[in-house]
Amino acid sequence: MFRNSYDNDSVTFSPQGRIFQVEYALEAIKQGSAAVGLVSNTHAVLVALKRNAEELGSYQKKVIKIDSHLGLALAGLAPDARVLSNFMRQQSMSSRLIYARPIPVARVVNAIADKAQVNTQTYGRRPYGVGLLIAGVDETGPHLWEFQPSGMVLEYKGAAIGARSQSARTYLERNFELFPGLSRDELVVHGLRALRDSLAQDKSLTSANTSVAVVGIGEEFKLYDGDEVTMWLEKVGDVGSSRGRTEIEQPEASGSGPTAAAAPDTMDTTD
Amino acid sequence: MAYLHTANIISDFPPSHHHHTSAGPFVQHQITPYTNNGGTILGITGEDFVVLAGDTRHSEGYSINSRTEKKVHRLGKESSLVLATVGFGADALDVVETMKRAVEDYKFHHNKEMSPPAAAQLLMTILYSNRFFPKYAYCILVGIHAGKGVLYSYDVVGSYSKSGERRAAAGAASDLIVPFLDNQVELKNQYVPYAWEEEIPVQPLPMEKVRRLVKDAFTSATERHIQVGDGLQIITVAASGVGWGVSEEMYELKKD
Amino acid sequence: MNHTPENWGRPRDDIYGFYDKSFLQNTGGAQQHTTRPVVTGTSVVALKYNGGVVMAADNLASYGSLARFTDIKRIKQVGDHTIVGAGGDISDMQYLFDKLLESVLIKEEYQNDGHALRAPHIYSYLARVLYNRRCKFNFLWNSILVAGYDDEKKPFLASADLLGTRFSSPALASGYGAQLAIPILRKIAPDEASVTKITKEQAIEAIKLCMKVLFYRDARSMNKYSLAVISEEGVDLTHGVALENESWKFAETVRGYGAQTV
Amino acid sequence: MKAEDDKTRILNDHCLMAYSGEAGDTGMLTRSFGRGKVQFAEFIQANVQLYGMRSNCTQALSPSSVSSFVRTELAKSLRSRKPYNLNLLIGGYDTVNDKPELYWLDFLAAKDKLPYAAHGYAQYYCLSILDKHHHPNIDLEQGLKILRMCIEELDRRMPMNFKGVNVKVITKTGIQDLEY
Amino acid sequence: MDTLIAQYTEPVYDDEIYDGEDAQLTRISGPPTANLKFALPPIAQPSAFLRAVTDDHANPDCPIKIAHGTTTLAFRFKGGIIVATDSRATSGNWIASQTVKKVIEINDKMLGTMAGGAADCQFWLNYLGMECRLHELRHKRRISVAAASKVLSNIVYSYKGMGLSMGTMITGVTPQEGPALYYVDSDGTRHQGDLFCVGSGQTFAYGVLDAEYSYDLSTEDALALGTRSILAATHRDAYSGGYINLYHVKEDGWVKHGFTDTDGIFWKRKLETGEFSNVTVDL
Amino acid sequence: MDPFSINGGACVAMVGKNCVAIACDLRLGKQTLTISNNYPKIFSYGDTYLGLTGLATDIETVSTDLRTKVNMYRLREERDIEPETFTNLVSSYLYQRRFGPFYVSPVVAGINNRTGEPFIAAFDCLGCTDYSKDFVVSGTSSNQLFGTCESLWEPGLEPEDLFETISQVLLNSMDRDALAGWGAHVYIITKDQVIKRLLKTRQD
Repeated sequence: MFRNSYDNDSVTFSPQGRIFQVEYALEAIKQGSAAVGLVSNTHAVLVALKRNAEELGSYQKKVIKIDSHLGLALAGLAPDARVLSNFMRQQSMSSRLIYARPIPVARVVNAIADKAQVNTQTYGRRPYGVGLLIAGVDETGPHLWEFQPSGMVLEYKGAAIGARSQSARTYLERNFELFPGLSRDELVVHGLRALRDSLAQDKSLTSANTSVAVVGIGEEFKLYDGDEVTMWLEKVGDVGSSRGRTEIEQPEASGSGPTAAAAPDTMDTTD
Repeated sequence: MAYLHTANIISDFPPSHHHHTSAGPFVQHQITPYTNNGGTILGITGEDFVVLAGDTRHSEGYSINSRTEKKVHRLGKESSLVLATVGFGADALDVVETMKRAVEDYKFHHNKEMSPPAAAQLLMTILYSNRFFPKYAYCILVGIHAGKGVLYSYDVVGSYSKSGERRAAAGAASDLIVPFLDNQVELKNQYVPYAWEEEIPVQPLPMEKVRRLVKDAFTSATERHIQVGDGLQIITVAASGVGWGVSEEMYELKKD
Repeated sequence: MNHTPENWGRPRDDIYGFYDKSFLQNTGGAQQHTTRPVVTGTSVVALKYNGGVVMAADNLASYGSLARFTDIKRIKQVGDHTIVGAGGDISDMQYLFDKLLESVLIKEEYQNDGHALRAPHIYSYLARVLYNRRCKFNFLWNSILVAGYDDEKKPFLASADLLGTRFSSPALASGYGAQLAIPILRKIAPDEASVTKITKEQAIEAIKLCMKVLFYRDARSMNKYSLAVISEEGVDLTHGVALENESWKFAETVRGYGAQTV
Repeated sequence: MKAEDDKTRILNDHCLMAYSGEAGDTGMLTRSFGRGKVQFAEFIQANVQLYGMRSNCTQALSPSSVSSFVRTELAKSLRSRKPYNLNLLIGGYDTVNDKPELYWLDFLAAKDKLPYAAHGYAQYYCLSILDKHHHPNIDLEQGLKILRMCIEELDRRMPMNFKGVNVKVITKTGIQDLEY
Repeated sequence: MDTLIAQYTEPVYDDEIYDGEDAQLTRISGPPTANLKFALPPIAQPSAFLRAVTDDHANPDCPIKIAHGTTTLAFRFKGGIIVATDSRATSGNWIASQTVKKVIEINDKMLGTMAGGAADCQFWLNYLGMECRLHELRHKRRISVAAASKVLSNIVYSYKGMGLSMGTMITGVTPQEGPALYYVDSDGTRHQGDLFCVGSGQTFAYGVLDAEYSYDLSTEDALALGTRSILAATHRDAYSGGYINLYHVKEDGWVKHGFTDTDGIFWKRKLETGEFSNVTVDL
Repeated sequence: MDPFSINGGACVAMVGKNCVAIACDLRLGKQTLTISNNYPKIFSYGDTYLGLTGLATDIETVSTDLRTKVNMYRLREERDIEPETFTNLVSSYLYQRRFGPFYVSPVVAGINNRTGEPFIAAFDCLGCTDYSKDFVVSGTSSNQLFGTCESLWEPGLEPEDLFETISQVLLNSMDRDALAGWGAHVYIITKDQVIKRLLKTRQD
């Protein structure tokens, strides 16, 4: 019934030196819909794919604003993300109150990293089941960090988390040299293209299921939803998923690929 | 209910009250935790706008600390709320910072701006929570609510009128300015000429009349009160269509 | 609660005890004489100039009327372009400088992420500490001036005192400086605009003049002081600067001071 | 009513003075000053009578003159070593102008002519009754009715028990005692 | 568990500001009084300190002057309860406001009057309204006036000696009590009665009210008597004045009878019925 | 208790175009309690008018003493006293009590008969004189009066306009002071006539 007898708590190592609870937590992130982040010399962008449990339901919130210079995109257990974002808001507000200074992005990211790590070393506590992409701007410029429930945080030029995020990462890896010099809108479009690559078969990016957040030097963190994102979607070109298609992705390729049974996204509702 | 012992300080250095000269846990200082940093604030509402003004002199006793300390603060970039505080500078700023945090916090939790009546009630609770160690700060809070200019003024421990007021002044020279406002804004003691009993009905004042009154009030106060002068800061919040606009102007006041 | 007509609603003596005025000792005036501060430092003087700030504070620590210590450094550098000057109780100053500021700076550098605390941040932190202690009736008996550059690289100068009172101005001075030095400094820096017309040399000269006037008139001052000049290059902080062209000749002209009877 | 409780003094045919201690006067203090109050009242009484005798008593001092004289004496005493601590009401009938007058003086020697007046706690309770019910042209009977309302109110609201009142009426013809 | 953890994890800000209890001083997220945590100066006698800085009668130039002074009255009669107050708030000799609403609507069936510290009354009567609502939710029936006044007196009693200043009348009509009137003040005193006048002008109001009060007054006369009593107090008491708040509490709840300026009523009574003969109209 | 705020009261004087105005309230109170609503605080000495606020007993004492002195002056000089002269009299009279002062703050207004110049002045309780050119105030509402005068007064007002201005100033100031009010007298003094008016005011 148990895969083995080492995954009951997060303080017991398996013989191979793994903490299964943490790995399971990373799995939980993969069940959430995809989120992509990328950063240029002047801006940091977060794009995310929103899911709705059923047609009637509203879309799950994927991007949370922490402060006027800082925000995050989440993938995985949304309530865990809410708890972490409230803590980050406290830290950020206190920095403004005590030092009259917007909190440096690295500081708040390290703060939640410490918080998360405790859960991987204390009996009776489970790791957070959510991954975060934290984008912000401080006096040292724009930054993009990825946070994982293990307590591992790392700064990236481009990053992607959530379902099928590997294909988004592949896109980013192919294009990240371009990012530094890009304009704000070009950066968003690249983000959306990376996001599109993580779409399940015969799904496509629409203004309903796509969230975009932009923060830049001299530009406050702002979340764009609904028809505010259409101007970028139009520039993306083919918004449909390329999965199951044979030819290499052409920006102007049109028509939809053959349909294939998409894996049921049971965990979606957990975003 | 309320803690009475001195706060226990976790970090390692010795509890600071040990090296006081007198015995016992409490030390009776001769100093009082308040001072008066002078200055005056004034708010007047119009039909669909509200003006909140304050001088920029910060003084203590007979010394002018600074000629450019602003007393009127916006509580959030996207909020129409503007709070002016006057009295003891440290408490005044602390109230403003507490309100700024609360307004920002509210925006995060409710994803909409705090409405002026809600902010007014919150400010009362903040002030009243210090009922036994008052924040020596007189507050005037203004904003746009349902397309109308609203204004609330407070005493030091939080008493305010829920329905708001048309105008208010507070601070060192408020007793010079308020009777002038009674006469010119509420038209008190003014009767329709030759109609023996009929008081002139009170209508909201147009913008330029309000600005003239504010400038007159502060030039008069500067003449006759040593703690008022140097600069005049006026913030105007005007409803425009569904939203509202905020503008700030600075004027000179006599520096004597 | 009192029910007599003229005293209605006020506290009653039999419940609250008689009115005790001792809580209102210093209803006004900057200088508060109490038993609490023991070894004290006198004024700190500072002036903005075009592109920086100059600050000075003498090296004396008085024990009442005794010139107890003569090598006290009352200006501390707390970052590449930031300095803090403190007057009032020296033990509290040392606690502020050596315990609080050091630990804050160390923690900041320890992060090693390219961020550093500048003047407005240090000022906000110190003002909040002073205000917090005031709210606990456990005052840090000091008045501090923080100078440096703000986030837009413009000269920054602000003051905070034991009550947590905060203000900023092109020319600032604590203690007797507020009465004696400010008029001198405000002659050349009446407002923010005039700061751009003041050169570094003019600022230093004005500050030196203030230190001389303070030495003439402040009985708890000394003719050796620390002088800090903040410019783009950084902080030039020198201690033990001797007072220049000190001369007491003016004493004869002062009626009632010295020998003359007329 | 025993005689010595009568805190009034007849100054001349048409002028009567009533006195009482300052509200804040505790019993203990008055004993040392007690003699003072009666002594002051009689001092005034003697001087007014002296004036009457001296100017071949054709013309008695008018109430307003008496009140000015009393006020000056009180004002002198205010800044003396042992100031008198008593409040006064001076009622009189001005035979020359043919109208009654009532003067109110407090222990600080503030003075004013009033249609109705009181001293001590009675001010706080009865002045509002008098404000409502008094008119310049009421007759003696209506006046007594209002006085009764005032005394009932004092009886009802004052903590001390009321031993009774001494009522005097001053008219054109002179001063009479009135059974209450 | 948490305290154990707290020792090992270093919170981001652990120095002078964030040591233990002071954290709440800077990190005010929820409304501060939700948990009724009053800030207190940690000195031997906080109430003596508070009196030193706020008693403007003992020391006219004390720094903080809290709004005071008032006249309020309420009386029961066969037609229900009349509640009347003035509308002036003074701090020292300065008239801070002439338009204070001194009758606080606790709910549509119960009123509270404000006398003494304006903030104390506003806050605690507002708080009482909350407690009454909770009572209704817990017991599925409206709280009696007796219970409501008891709740308030218990609350203020717990703060006795700390400096609250409040003289309030709780009035309302309930099926089990009929019209009920209670006086509660910040010393914790609580009396039931038919007629109360409270405030610096209470004696003047008593004067007029007692003289003509009877349980069988008609509603119209009762309203007039209430108004006239307040007018008497506003005339003689320097710390009362402004407008007259007039309410009539009946079985189905209270009815507001206006917020009328004493200026108009005074001159009407003087010129028409000849009252206030002490006020001159000729040179 | 501060002797200047036991009885309460307010007085103001203003200069207009060849005219002066002086006005006072009519209240005599003892702290909260109002004793009289017919207690004028302006006394006339020929064409010179004196307003006195502060402790009622000293108002009576000072006004009657000055009346005696002015009558003696009139007998000696066989003319009425000029405002300027009267001001010096008041100042020296008050200074005699330097170490036990009268608790009053006097205000003088009048027009000099020879020069026709309007004249006003104010004093502290020791006689220090303030020869103001625009307006002078005194009493428990002095802050309010300063504020309203400073903003409502303007130079060169005609007598009737001066009457309107001084009335608005006094009324609005009294209405914000608990110890002053209950009626007001206003005197408009021009070269050839003096108009005295009783104002209908709030009585609360």
